Amino acid sequence: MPWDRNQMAARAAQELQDGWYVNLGIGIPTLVSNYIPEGVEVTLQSENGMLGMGPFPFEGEEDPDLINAGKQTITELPQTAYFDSAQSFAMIRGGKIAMAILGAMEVAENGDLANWMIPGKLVKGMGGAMDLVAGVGRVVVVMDHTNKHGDSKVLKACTLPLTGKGVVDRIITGLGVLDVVEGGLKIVELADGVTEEELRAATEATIVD
Amino acid sequence: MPWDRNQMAARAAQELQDGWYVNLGIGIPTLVSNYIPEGVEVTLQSENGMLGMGPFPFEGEEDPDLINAGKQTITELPQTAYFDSAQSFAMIRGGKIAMAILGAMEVAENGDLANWMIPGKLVKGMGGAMDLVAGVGRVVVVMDHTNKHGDSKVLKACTLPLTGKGVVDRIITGLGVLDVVEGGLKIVELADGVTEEELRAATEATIVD
Amino acid sequence: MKKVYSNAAEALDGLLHDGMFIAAGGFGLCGIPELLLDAIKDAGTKDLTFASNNAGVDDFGIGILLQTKQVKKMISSYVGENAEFMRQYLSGELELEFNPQGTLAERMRAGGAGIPGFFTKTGVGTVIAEGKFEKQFPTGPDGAMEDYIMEEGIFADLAIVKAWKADETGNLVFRKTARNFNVPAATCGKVCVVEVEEIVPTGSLDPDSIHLPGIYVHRIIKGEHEKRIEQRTVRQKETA
Amino acid sequence: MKKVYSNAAEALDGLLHDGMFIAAGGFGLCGIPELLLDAIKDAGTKDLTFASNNAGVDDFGIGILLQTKQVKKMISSYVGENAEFMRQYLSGELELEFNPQGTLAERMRAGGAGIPGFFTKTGVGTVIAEGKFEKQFPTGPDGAMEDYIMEEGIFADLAIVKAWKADETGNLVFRKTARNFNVPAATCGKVCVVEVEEIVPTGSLDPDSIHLPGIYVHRIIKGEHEKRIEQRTVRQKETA
Repeated sequence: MPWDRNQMAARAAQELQDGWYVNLGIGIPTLVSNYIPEGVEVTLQSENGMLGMGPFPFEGEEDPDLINAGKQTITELPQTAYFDSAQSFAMIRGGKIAMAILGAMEVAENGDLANWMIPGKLVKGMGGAMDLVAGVGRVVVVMDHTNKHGDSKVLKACTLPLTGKGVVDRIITGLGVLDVVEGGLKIVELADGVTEEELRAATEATIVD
Repeated sequence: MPWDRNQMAARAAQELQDGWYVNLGIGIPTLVSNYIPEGVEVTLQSENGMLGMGPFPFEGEEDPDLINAGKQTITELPQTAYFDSAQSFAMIRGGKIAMAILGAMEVAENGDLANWMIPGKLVKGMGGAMDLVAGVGRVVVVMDHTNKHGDSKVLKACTLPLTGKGVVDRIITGLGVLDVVEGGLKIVELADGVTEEELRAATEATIVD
Repeated sequence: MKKVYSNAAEALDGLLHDGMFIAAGGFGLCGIPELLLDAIKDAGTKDLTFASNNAGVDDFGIGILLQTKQVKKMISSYVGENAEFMRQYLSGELELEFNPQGTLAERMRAGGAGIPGFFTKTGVGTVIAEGKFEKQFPTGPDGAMEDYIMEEGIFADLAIVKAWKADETGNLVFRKTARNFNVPAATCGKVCVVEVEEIVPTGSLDPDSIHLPGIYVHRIIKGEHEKRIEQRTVRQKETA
Repeated sequence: MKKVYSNAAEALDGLLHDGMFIAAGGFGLCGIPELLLDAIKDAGTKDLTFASNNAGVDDFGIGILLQTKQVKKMISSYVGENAEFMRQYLSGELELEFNPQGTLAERMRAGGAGIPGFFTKTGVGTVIAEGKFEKQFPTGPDGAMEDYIMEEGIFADLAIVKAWKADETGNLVFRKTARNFNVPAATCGKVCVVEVEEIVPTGSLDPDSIHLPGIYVHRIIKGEHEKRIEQRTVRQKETA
């Protein structure tokens, strides 16, 4: 049975290493913070200007001056540091963030990523996504393997406008884990009860051994 | 009689306007702070990372963490703010400093300035001088009109390696005040008792009316 | 040299003109110069270009200037929390230039720092790179060449920002994530007007802890801020 | 993830190799990483290139590494408070690359910010511009074109800096003008090692007043600092 959202988040949390500074995108990536392994300390960056993002506040303790990049009210932690947006993206662009875990609309076998616009539909903007995928040390995508029509989101080439070219290192879907390698994607792991045939059938991209 | 060092500094201080942020070079320019006119508040920048530079400390109150760009011990003022060197030169390059008052070896009629090296002699480096003359709003040079051999330091063209090209706005020497204008230098003011003929005789640069 | 003005209209007096370019601080509705935006609405200045990460919501932030059709163009990374924005954009009344968020922040900082252009990897191989000057640098593994695009510094006519506290000389302190774009925006305007929650006597801020020195700040007002929350998210206290 | 080490030698263990490129903080003798420089001397690492605004004096700061001939090249804006420096330079033993002070600071910041090149007016028309990529931008009055030169980001193998206080996660606070080049230098190293006067418990620094977040800091030591004064200038108390 494919992994559900929480299982995907839990699997993505296994990517984290002790001492890392990490940026989590909106959606399933946000859930990753619920599954950080015992003994692994990670510091979450919020690209609007904060390291050391804490959980949501208790009711009545919301502070309009303290939000995350998704504009949600949050809290600070003992190690928290605040800074401005130029400094925030200086550290992102400068490769100081070890990993970003992001959602995607499409990923291609060469590591191309599309997650910000669908031509003809309402476009809200790329926010910090292009900076993150260009700058962080490692980009892990967490997404459903197929769209609601059953079409593969793991493609030979992206059809949507790109967020970044050749930027994805690893893809985690409901069916398993794939790495971007020379010549295509390599299966790293299958979700419990998912067969390699099922994963291959749901994947348009070239799978290499 | 030509102005002496203190009179030159006093004349340079007349260039200052209320509310200005100013950078003063080493030598005669440093003396300018002794002659700031009544009612004119200026804030001195020290390019090693400080706005609001105060006077030297009282003996025994020197702080190794508090020096100016000449590496002298200084003090802070109520309006003082500290910042790092990148920020300091961001404000210099960005034109936020209204004026720099600097010494010079040579100035040319097109505003070229040479004040950092003499080929064949020991070169210590340009420090922040190139950044200052390129970035600040207005550059005023305060220097002797001639060198110790009696040769003019106000030239048709600089002979020494430049600190900046076309950067000087006004020259204050012992003989008077000259502005860099289209076609050459214009006499703005003569030192008390100095005749225009004396100034012209001591000046190699073209003087225009 | 008096920097403190009594209200937003007075602080903007003589600074506004149709067709001008304004850099505004804030992220979402956090740390936006709400009082100065209100005053620009009242002044009726038209054909404005804004460099601002977001465009507010319909009735708060830059959104109020969209309602009155005072905005010609937005330079932003994320918009459309705002129905009127989308209506004007889709009908072609409003120009929109998307910038990656970090590129926008760095463009503001660059303009303020006298840097008219810089190279970044952000957007290489995407629509953002189209028409931009490209150059390679040996930043890859073992000095391999990598592609970069040039982005230009932003030089605005006016910067409007919101800080927490100012002293009378304009030294500013921000609070938590409300700092955001306010610092880079403040630096890239020919003139910078700031609204704060509190003006403290000069000498009462720690000189080691000033986020933006007064040299960047020309006019200051103190006012009451609504500080609206865009997405109120909470957790429950566990009951014993 | 432990960042606190017991001494400078331990903090540098495994990070040093001959021919490496080190960015160092400090201005003159103010805020220099004196303990880490001592440890590099003891380690005997050779053929070092330093990006550092100054080169210390004969027996303090980078000067001590000149005595032992461990330095191959300096990238600095102002040197020569130092007889041994000048001797080695004039005899051709030491390479020297002069950078304008602001260009050096910005090159460090750029490297740390993933910017491999930026344009500046500093040095245009001087020897500094020789061999550099030039470009015009419309930054003059009424959009007139002006000349700029491109300067490159500095990407160092190691950054060594001196701060006042650190918490256990590496958040740093500097004191007065000892901040100087320490911040930009810290950001441009692959690894950053910091010496401080005090290590405080995590949570005891004000999160709004951290000068350099711990993400930039890999190893920290606490030690006793000489903090030498280069030019002691004083004024007299007026007697009553």
